[in-house]
Amino acid sequence: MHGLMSLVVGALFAAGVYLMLKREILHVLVGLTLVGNGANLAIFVASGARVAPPPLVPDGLDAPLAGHADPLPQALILTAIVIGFGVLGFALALARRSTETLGTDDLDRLPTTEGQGT
Amino acid sequence: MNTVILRTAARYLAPTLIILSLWLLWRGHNAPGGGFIGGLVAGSAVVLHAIAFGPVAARRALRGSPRAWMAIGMALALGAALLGFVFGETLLDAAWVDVPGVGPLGTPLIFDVGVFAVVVGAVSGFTLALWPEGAEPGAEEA
Amino acid sequence: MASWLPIWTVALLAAAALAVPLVRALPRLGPCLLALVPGAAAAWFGAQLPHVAVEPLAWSHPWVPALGVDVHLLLDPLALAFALLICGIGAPVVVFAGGYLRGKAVAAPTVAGLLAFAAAMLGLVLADDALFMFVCWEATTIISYLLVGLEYEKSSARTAARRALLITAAGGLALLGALVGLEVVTGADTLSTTPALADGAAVFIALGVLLAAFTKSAQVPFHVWLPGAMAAPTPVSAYLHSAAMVKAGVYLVLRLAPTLGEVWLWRPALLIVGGATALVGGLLAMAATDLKRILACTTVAALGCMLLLAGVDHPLALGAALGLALAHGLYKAGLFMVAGATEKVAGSRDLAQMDPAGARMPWILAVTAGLAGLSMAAAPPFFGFAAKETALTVALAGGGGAAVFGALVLTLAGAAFVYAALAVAREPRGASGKRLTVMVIGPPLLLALVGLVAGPGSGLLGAALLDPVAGAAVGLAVWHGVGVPLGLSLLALALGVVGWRRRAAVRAAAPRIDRAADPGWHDRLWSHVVALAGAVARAVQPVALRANLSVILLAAVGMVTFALLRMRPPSAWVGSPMPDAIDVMLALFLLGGALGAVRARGRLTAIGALGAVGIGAALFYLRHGAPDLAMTQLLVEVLTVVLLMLAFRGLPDLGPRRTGAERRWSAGVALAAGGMIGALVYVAGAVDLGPGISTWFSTQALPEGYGRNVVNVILVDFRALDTLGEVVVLAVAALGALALLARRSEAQS
Amino acid sequence: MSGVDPHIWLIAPLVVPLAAAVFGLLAGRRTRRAVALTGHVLHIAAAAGLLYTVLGDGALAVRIGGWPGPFGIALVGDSLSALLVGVTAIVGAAAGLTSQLGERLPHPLKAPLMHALLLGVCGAFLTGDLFNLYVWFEVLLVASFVLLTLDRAPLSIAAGVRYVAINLVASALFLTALGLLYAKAGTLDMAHIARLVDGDTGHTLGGVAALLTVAFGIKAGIFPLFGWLPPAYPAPPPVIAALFAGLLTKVGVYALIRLYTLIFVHDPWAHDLLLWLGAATMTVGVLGAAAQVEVRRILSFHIVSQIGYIVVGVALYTPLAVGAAVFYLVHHIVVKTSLFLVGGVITDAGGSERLDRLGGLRLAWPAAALLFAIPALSLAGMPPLSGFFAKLGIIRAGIAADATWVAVLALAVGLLTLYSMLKIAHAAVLGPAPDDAPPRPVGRARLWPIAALAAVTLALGLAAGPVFEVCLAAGEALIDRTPYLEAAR
Repeated sequence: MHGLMSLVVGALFAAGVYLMLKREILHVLVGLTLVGNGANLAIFVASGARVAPPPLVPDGLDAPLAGHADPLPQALILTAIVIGFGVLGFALALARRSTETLGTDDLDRLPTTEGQGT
Repeated sequence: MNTVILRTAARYLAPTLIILSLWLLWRGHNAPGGGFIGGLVAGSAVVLHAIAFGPVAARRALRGSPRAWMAIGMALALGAALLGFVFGETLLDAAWVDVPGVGPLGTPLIFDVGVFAVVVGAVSGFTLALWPEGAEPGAEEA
Repeated sequence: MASWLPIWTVALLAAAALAVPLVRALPRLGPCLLALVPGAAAAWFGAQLPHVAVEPLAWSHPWVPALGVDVHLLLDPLALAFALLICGIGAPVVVFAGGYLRGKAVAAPTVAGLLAFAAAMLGLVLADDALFMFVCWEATTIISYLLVGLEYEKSSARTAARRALLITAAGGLALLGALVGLEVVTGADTLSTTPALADGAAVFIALGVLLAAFTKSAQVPFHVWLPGAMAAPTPVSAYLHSAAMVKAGVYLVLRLAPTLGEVWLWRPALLIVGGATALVGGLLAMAATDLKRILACTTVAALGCMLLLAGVDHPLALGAALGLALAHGLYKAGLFMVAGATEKVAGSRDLAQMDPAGARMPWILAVTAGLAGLSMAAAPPFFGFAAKETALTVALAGGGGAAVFGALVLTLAGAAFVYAALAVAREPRGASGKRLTVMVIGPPLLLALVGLVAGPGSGLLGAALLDPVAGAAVGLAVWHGVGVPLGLSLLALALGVVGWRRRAAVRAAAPRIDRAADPGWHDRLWSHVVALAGAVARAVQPVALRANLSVILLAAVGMVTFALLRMRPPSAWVGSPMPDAIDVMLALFLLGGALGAVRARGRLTAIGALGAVGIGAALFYLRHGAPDLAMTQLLVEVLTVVLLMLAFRGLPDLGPRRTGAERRWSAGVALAAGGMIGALVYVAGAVDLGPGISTWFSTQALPEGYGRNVVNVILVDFRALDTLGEVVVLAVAALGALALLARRSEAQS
Repeated sequence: MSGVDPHIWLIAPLVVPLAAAVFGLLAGRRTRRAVALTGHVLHIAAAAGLLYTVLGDGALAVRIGGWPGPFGIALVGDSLSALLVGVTAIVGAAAGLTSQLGERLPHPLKAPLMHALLLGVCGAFLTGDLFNLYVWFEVLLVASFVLLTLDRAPLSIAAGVRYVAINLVASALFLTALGLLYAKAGTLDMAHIARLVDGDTGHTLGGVAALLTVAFGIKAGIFPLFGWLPPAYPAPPPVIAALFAGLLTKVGVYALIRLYTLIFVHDPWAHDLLLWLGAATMTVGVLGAAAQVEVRRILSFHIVSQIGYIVVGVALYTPLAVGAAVFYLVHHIVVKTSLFLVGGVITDAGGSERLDRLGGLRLAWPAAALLFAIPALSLAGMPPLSGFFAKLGIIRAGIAADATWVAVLALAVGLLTLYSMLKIAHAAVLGPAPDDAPPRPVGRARLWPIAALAAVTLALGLAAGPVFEVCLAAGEALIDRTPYLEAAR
């Protein structure tokens, strides 16, 4: 399963990169989100994902069931998901602002300071 | 989309989501849930409200600006972190009180409430920020 | 006594700091008062003459010991000779500057700069620590840059200042490398304890030192900065370009000759470069008609002679070179001031523009010019003559081809000096409009008289200064008897006079001489550098974001691939179960989502495919024991889709805009990047390094964290600091989004 | 400072900016300025306390929440971290002061965001946990995103799009590498990882090391990953650009230093690669600078070039070299911030970024001209300013480590640095004003923070002895590793 999921993670990265190399800002953002998803899955897969009971302590016990899933990567990924969500939200606002202000969603037409002195 | 059905659904669904989010927040320490998940659910309620009744109504329903939610949430989290100095030895040192019948209550819960508030503020902030100008519901749109 | 050494430097710096207000308040008295500081220093150094040869004075103070930069000062005969030159000429120049520039805005900064320069130069010659010497060396470079370009509004002044700075700074950097190398190789703390080197790294060290000396002392082909530097106010030229800065290179060679003199490169380089410079400088001087340019070019020639002598393989060569340096400082500073005074009364300093039938100069100016000129022309019994005689004697004693070459060069350069002396002293004509003040004519006259007195007294001076440097009796004297040197002196005199007679022909050849001597290599070199820089800038600064991303990703792929290839094949793998049907279905679902996003034509399809991937990931998390993760992923995915729809609603969809080649390139980069990550994740399945820390969290969650959801306990307790940061990220991002899209009316609320 | 638990000094540099940001958000229009300035003052005090404690007592660490190592997150303060936190507080205050003094009505988010940025930077410098480092990176990044685009000018927005996209890629690569490292080592505590992988890095973790190098290298702006930097930094308003220029790339450099002195220390190949990358970075950066015609673009390419020197210092991996790199970092943060601040003054006064439309500053505004000269000469490595000792350290270390070619290259790059500083000086400061329209002084109060930073670079040069002693000790400690590992036990 590890091999299969390595393939999936690689595919998510490849798809994300392919989209990021497009000119339209929306596709770039979708690509970045895919790469983010890929990174989260990579952590999960690399740290030994398998079908297992969740890291919850059942009533009456003082530790999760034997063979439970590793809680630490879950906490890390959860943090990363929320951070990714926040950053994506800002990026969306930026994309919208950029399209409105610059009148294009074409990344090849972004102005730079060179030759634009007032 | 039929606005009447949507509004009716939202009128009942949004409060349900809020209650659900509070429940997820409360039980999060012991079962799946917590400040993040609760906050996301509550934020979804705001989004739903906005889709049904428009951003102005959503802002009103929020009882305070997203910025205030986030600032207060961060203040709560920071306060909980600093309480570690008062009751313990260092930053974020958890302090617990065993309340009979309820169970242990402690600074991590305050911290989680802060997280909840920030997430609510952030989700509604994104939604209101991205809401297209002049696109009030009722005006026909996709 | 030794503690006076730093005091003089500091006093000069303090005088520089005071100079601006003082000169502004007291335009006449101020400079004279300030000149007392270098004057007193000169007197003090003069008083040390008898002791220093016996026992040098040393003073130390740590600065940055870890880097070998400490303030070790040492007053030995060599340092003393230069200190006398710096302070003794600094004092009259400061007075002259006050008089010459009186009433001009640049007067005060010029005086301040001259004093600061004297401080730096004094530090340079007193330094016994290689790197402290370098600090002072660079200080002289910077101060001279500021002084040369004092009138920066003129584009010629800026160009000249930049050229001078770039050439001398390049030499400075070579010097820095050489001196650091010297310290690292020898491990010596001070220059005076540095042992002699002969081979190995010493060649590179010698090369760096020589480059520094050649650039600073305006040797061919680096001489091109000095004539241009005449854009500086005349007092600056009188000091920096005669007595002080340009002598730093000569000083450096004399100082390091005991250490590096045996390196095979050293003497031939000095002989050839110094000789060439002497000839080129002489020719340029004869071709010039601007008084300051004539003087600048004779300075180039004189510096060439000094370095040429320093390259002669004879025990007394260094002493003789020092003699030339002293003589040159005395007469050249005076002559520059004479040029300034001439410009004042004649309204021009260009001989070509003066009326040949115009009135003669005031007698006092003519006398001063004559006295200093005679010293330059090496006429007996001036100090210039004594130094030149000694130089010729030593050069001839060196023996071999080098001796013939040296003597020839000195003679020809001597002829040029005679020519230049005649040009400066005899030719200027002009209507005398203004009177000369004492502050303008007094200082050069004083120096010229010193040059006259020092000639007969040169025996004493030589015994006190030159002999200790050479370690033997150099024999500086006015009268060396009848011999080859005297013959050569007379020959030079004759050649100079003959050349003067035919000056029209010489000047007619001026354009060709100038072109040959300065073919503009420096400007061309820099234009090549700038062209290269432009090409590099265009190459590394792609306009398109995609190009940036591609470079980054390909660099990552390259580095990771190489690292992976170097890795040992893992000895064991963590057991991983075979995928069951549900795993395969989930994987296919995720792959399908990814493919859908790639192939999506419209926005909605792309967003939908992204949502599918998110849901697939959530299901995957749920199945593998991560319910919190699954819930978060699902909620975030829903919100992401909503936000994407909101953000792009109402914006036109312009469809695909990539060419086929671009698509293929993107696909290639994407496959490489995906393959790299996939391989890394796969390789991570090899046996891990330790037991890991996660068990601890599971067992401690309830007893220590009072919670049954281990993930939540980690988030709000064990690793709450992460969460605190994350909350900040979320809040800042949302605030940013609100600020970006706030309607104009709300923007400032 | 007896009687105070020394660990408080590790926490204070984080709590202060966080509190300043939160209170800044809550504050009303009248109290905002007071909150911002108080935050900066307290931040400097906290950082000074940390520096004093670390230099006096050696490296110290605290486990947040009181959880034992390696499970809880550690904050570790060694000399490197303490120095960087100190200089961060100083340049942060300089930028904050400039914003508060120079702008009539700063954007209400500006001060809180600057504090959030400082929080992220200080967090990154202090944390001893790899994932926590990721979180602080994100904090400072997202704060920089917002600050970059806060004025909503077209150029800022365009620069923001590029900057966000590239940094998100870097973050994703960092996150992936982090996960892979955790999968291998089963821990996130940097000291713990260092102990676990001891002696066996190149062969088991090579791929991860390469990925982390790329992720940090993008942020640090090293060759060939720096393409995002030069277009990004000239876009935002001067104060923001100054803060970015001073701090952001340095966090990436700091991460590289930690990585290559704490964890991946037994892989000479990686250090060789780093040496070549550093050499290429300083050369390409300075060539890029020499070709530019706009003030802040020249300065931006110089950031790249200077980063190269620091990377070379790390790659040479001797106590002297690493110590010199530390000194270089401190020097560069100060000088680059002041150059961007004064560059903003020049362009605002002249009304253009372009060199051919500037001029006459020396006559119109001599104080501003002087305050340009000091950091410019320091950057060009002129003694006795701090830049000279920084460069001297790298060159000396290069020669002493038998990498003379790097030293020679560093010297040549120094000449080109001087050349491009001259370009600005001649066009904007010394040369005549275009069309005889002299620059108009803008906000004279803006010069005070610049003057303070100029005093710092002067002091760093004149007092280079003791400062370099500290940096050298930091270099020795970084190579030795024991102080860090002992403190973070």
